[in-house]
Amino acid sequence: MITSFLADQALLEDIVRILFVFVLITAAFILSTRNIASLLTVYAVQSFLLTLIAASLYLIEGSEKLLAMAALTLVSKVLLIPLFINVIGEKIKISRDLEFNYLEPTASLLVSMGLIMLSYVFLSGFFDEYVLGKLFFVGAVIGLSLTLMGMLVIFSRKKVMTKVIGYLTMENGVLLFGIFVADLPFVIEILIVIDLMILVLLTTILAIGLDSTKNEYHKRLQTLKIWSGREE
Amino acid sequence: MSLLEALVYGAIIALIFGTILPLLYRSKNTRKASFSLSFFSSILLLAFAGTVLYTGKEPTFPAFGFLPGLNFTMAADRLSAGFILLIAAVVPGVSIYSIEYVEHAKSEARKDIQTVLTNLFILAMLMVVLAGNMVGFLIFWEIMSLSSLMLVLHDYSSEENKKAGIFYFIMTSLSTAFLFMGFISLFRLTGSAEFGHLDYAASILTLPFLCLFIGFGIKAGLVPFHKWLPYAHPAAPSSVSALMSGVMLKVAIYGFLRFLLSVSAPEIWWGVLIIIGGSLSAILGVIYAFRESDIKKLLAYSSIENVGIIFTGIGLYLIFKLEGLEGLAMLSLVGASFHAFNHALFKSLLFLCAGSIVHATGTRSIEAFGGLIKRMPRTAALFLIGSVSIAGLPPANGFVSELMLFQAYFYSSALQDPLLKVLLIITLSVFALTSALVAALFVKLFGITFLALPRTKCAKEAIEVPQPMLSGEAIPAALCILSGLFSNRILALFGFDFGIPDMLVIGLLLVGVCGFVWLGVRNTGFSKTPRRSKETWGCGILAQHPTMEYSSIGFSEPLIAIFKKIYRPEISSTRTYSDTKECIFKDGTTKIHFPKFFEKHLYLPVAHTVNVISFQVSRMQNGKLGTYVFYVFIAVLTLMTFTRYFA
Amino acid sequence: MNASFLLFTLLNTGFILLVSPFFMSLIKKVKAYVQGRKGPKLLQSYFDLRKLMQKEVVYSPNSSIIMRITPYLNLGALLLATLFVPVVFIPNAPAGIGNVIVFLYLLVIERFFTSLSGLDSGSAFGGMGSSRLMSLSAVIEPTMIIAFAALAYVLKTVNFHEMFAITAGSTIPESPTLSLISISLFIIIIVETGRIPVDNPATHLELTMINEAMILEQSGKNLALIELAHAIKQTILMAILINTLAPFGLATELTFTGIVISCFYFLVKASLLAGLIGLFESSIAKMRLFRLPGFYMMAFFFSALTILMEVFI
Amino acid sequence: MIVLSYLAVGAIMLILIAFSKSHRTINAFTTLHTLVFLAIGLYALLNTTVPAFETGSEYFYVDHLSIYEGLIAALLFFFASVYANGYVESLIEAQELHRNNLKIFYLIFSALLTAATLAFFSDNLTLFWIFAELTTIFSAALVAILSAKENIDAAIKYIFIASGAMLFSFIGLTFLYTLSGEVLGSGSLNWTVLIENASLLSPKMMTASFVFLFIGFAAKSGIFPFHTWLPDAHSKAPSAVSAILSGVLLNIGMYGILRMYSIVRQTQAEHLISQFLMGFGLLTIAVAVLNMLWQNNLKMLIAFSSVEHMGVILLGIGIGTPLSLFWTLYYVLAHSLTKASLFFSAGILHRQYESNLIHDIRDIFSLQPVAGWGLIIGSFAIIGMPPFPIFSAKLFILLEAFGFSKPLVFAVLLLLVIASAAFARFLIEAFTRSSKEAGIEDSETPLLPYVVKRGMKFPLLSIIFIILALGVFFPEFLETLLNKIVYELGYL
Repeated sequence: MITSFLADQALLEDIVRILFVFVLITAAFILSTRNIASLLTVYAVQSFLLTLIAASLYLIEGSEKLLAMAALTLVSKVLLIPLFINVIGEKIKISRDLEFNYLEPTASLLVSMGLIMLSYVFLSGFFDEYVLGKLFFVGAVIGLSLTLMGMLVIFSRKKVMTKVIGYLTMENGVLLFGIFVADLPFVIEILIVIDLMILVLLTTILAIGLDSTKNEYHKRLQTLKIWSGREE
Repeated sequence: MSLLEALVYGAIIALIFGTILPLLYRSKNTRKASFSLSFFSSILLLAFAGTVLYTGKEPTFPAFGFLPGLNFTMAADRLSAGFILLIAAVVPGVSIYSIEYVEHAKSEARKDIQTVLTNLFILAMLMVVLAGNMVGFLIFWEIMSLSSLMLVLHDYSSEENKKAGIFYFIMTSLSTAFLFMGFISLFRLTGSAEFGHLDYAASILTLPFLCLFIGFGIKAGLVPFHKWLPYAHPAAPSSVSALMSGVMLKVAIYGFLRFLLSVSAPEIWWGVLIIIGGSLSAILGVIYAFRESDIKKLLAYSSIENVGIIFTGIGLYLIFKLEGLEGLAMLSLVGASFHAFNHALFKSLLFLCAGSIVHATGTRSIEAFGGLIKRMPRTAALFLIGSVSIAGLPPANGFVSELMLFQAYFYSSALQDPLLKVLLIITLSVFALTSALVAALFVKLFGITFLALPRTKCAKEAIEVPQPMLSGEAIPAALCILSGLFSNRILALFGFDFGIPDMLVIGLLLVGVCGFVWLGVRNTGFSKTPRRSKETWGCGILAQHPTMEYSSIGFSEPLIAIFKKIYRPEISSTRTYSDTKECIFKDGTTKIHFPKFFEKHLYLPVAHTVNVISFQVSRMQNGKLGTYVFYVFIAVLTLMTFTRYFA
Repeated sequence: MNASFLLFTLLNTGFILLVSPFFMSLIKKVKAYVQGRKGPKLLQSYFDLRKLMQKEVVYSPNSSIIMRITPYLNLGALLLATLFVPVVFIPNAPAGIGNVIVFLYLLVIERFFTSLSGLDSGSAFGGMGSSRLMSLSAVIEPTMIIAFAALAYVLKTVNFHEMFAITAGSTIPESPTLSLISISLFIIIIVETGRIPVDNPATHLELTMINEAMILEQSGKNLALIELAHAIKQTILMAILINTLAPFGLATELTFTGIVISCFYFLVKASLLAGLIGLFESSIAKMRLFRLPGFYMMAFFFSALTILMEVFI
Repeated sequence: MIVLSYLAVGAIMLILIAFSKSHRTINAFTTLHTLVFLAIGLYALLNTTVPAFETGSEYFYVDHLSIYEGLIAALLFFFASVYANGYVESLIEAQELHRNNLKIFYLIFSALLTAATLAFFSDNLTLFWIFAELTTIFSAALVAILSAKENIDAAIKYIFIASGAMLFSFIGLTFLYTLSGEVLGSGSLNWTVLIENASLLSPKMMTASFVFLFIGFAAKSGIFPFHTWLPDAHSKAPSAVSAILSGVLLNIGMYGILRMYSIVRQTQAEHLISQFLMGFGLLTIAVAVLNMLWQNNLKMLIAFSSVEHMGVILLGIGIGTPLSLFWTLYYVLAHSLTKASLFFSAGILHRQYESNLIHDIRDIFSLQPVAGWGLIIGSFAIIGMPPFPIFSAKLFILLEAFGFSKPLVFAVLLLLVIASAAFARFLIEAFTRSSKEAGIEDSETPLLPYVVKRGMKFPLLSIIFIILALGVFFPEFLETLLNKIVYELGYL
């Protein structure tokens, strides 16, 4: 019964489509949410959705690699990274990222619509969906647009923490794109994730330096009044 | 390796040693030694160039492979030999002069550096002329520019010297850029870097021609690219100004000739362009020289004028050649080259003398001089020789080359094309005006500087410069007279015979007649007439005062009035009256200011535009991460669209 | 240096040296007649020169060697210049004697040193004079060059001797353009000898004067030499005009009768020309200094016109 | 074998550094590390038959290009580590670097060397991508290690722009993967495989994937409009690091572009892409020189000139003729060395004046003659004056570019004039200032000359010597090496 249910291709594809929609929604949240804690949660949810997508793809295609990737994503992106960032977030007592530059949330949502269209048009130029099944094509589109939206987050939000999350979103997009377009060797995937972890580690640690509101930290920076080397 | 090559190598090695020694042992004697080395090398070069020009046999040098697929070669044909002769004629005077002159630099280090750079500069110029292919040419061209730049900056403490340095550097790298363009296009065309014969249609060679014309024009100081000269020369030490004006400009002309003579089928409009450019620089150069009262600026402008004359000659050569008048073509080409040689001599002489004057008085402003002939008689005599030959008075050398060009012009009735004739008539009258103005200019310069009463304290207390400097000046002075008197012999020696008047005869006759007059006056019983020394008559003023003398700008006043259109003088005056009705004039001041035309309408606008653009562009770098990522974002979107529709 | 040339040197130079002062006083005389005065004797200039030669020489203490050599240089340069303009007969001159350009630059020598000596004594007048002289002569230079270039164009040579050898045969000008050239040559004479409307030789210490201002400090025999040089210059220029416009009678080879005839003819023609100059001078007013370039422009226009005619016809 | 030895040495050195105490020993180990890498590279060049795959694995591949780049990297790291010995010490004395950060600094330093070297030797493009990312992170850490706010800021910029762009090149990789999948059946990202079957790849997809890859690599090597991070990072980093950033890390991006272009070159897309590259090269040069013109910050100036030179190199790659490739590779070497010498001099000056600003520099010839002359000679070299190597490289690249378009060459020449004007202006303004007319009151204590630490002058002088030698004499083995590279990239 369960197996037959799991064997039902059409249904699974519908599920994946629904997941796509959810992914986009999370992206929209990340674009507009001000509270960093909730941003983090949304990101975790997004990663979890990716895990589900990978899993259901495994059910459709049945290559273990996809399953492993699902597991990897679950471990790294749903658990470790959010946890770590949370810790840092505690250290620097900021919970909210209020300023936006270039794009207010509403505008950025509209822009992201445009992005989705653009990535559709773009990809349709290269993969017509007959080569690469319809579902997969849509997945690719979603992946690409998610990447672009992540970038949107990076430049439209002020605080480094938010930017980090934007970067992570981009990475999710790339992952999604990768899943649907090509199945890279698994070793590579692992390395990529490691690389991602290190990067997040570094950036968040640095974020302390920039986002922190602790005064004595600032004082310590003031004492070294070197690097007067700015022309503006 | 025959004797010829040995001479060249000897000269090069001597110069290299001259360059390195002062860095190793830093003492007065080393400096002296290195200058004597450059003197020695120029003697060798003199022998070398003389033989090559006389025998016409060209030495062969081994190629030195220094880049894959490209050798560094040296070559010397009669053209390069001619310009080596020029270098060898100027360098001796300069090096002897410098032995003493360098010692007046501010600090020991500067003395050494000046010595080193001067030698390097000479070496670089020599190597440019000797270079066998374009790359070698460019390399030493750059070294030449650099060493001269650092010499211009030798006294970097003053603001205008800094400005001069920056300006000179920009201009010279512009000229190098144009040379790059020209040489690269030639390289692509011929497939080799050698200076070979260019048997191509002129239409193909248009780009290289224009690029090289502009590139060499900038370096030679052709209007409107001349602006760097009046800035760089006052900044440089006088010995270096002598080298720059005397030799470096000629090196640029050498490069241009090197290209032009290798073209088998040029077009007539090239010649027209060259001759127009030449005449323009000639007339504007001397006209601008008139308004200057800084002696070195004035001399710099007169260099511009002389370069203009040389280019006129080159243009004449091209036109006559294309019209099939070989004889006239040769006449004007040799005339131009000979004028280059002569200008090298008398301009270096004049700059050296100017250096002595500046050294003696401590200022460059002519208005401060006066009466120096009493205090510096030797310098005055040498300067007079320089002025006489630059003003083109027979039998000095400056006259001979102008004579050749004039004759070429006068015979131009043989041309067929009426329009060309008209062009030549116009340029001829410009040329005539130029030469007359030069005479006027140097009457002014010599008269205001040396004659009458000293105008300021520094001129009153000036003393004659030490012997080495004088003998350094004496060499080019002697050469000026000799190369004038023996011009026919020299040209005949090198195989040119144009049947121009024999200066030796005319010179002897002139001396003879003057002597005859003198004797006549003495021996006809009039020598007994008493002579008396009495104050100059000043309309009843008892003691004459320097302020009564004509000043430099006052001397120029009629010309400024005549050429108002060119000078556009802005005269501003203030007057005060001792009564309310403003009838009785108490006192007042008048200022005259000449707007710098090319600076205002060519240089500054360009510079300004570049600055504005660079300002706008540098505002992109606003230090905000958001902005930067935004750029990336936009770029990515653009690229995606681009790829979608162009792939 | 052949014998005939040696003879020429003596005869030509001597002759010009001899007759030059005569024309000076002749012109004065004509002007005087026109103005209704009696005027000086025809030999007055000779007396003046003699008087000056005997007077004492006064030098300003400010003045230098320039002041002292200038007279000799001037006279020397102009005596040399006489060799270039044959009036007695036409020798076959060696070494490019007679070259137009050399001739012009010999005149420049005279001008150059005169202006220097003007500056030498440091008086305001001298400076003014030399400044004006150099400027105006610079402006007239194109005209002179073009005029002589026109001669060279028409006669296809740059040597006076050859030119006059060509013209001498004919009684009327070789080509119509020559008569045009002679107009500008006439103006050149006026300018170069500093006559009205360019300059007024008769006045002193007037702010319009040019030549007199420069030689103001010259005195005694030096002044005499300078005056003599001036006279010679005038004669030479007149000779050029005459040989161009009315060349007949100039002996082309060395014969006694020929020399006598050409000397005679020259005297007649030159006297006529001198009279003409005198009339011209007294019929026109002195121009303001800065209207002179316009006047020169006219001369330039004539000479340019001649060449253009040569070019296009 | 080679790569394994690289890995092993890298790891061992990390451990040694981690367990050594004094600064001197740490630095000695780092220097040793660089020397060993240099030795390995030379050994690989001389005694092994290249090109060859690394033992069994399809992931690593050694050919002359990778050895060449690896050698350049090792050489620069060697000089940098020698320089760092004195420089870092004085950083600590000035309290700009915390002593307990010292070890981290060196650890990252040698890790960076390993990562960079491995990047050059990786055959699998994804692997290359990862190593490139790692170098970004490590170098960012090196930038940020001076705990000043500006440094952290610069590092953050660096990471976000470079890595963000690198993500796009990962998308490009996936494109490439599918593309190869279509042709070969099973997809592959091995450069060797791709270049073998390059002619089969469809130009359209190839273009798309190249453009995406280009985004990332361009960001890595500071091509307009992805260059924005570079000036900040390079100017804020400690000078020893700046030298590496300019001399090595920029080459990584260029290396990636070159590899990709050599594939594209054999497809139909070649024409479009080469125009694309040349266009970006020209834009980069233009923006860089315009930023340089009125630059008042010495290290900013040098950094922007790196951008400019990257533009020239991109141009050289875009031309795509064998000769242009030859000279572009030479240009890479020349630029790395020259730029290192400039940064070393700038470092000494920064120790002296505690600032890079033009109006703080004064009395240079009395205070720091060596650094001053180093800077002057380095500037001559970097603006392409003879007898320095960049001159001839520039000449030949332009010569080749002339075949494509004359206006391009002309524009580049004029822009280079602006660049040299910028250097001239800076040097003349800065070096001619003396305390007297700079209007410094006597109340302020006059500057004491900064005592240059042991080993800081050696790299500077030796590099100047090397570039002078290279300029006047083009060594035989270099020529053969470069020719081999040109051949192996399928240009001949």
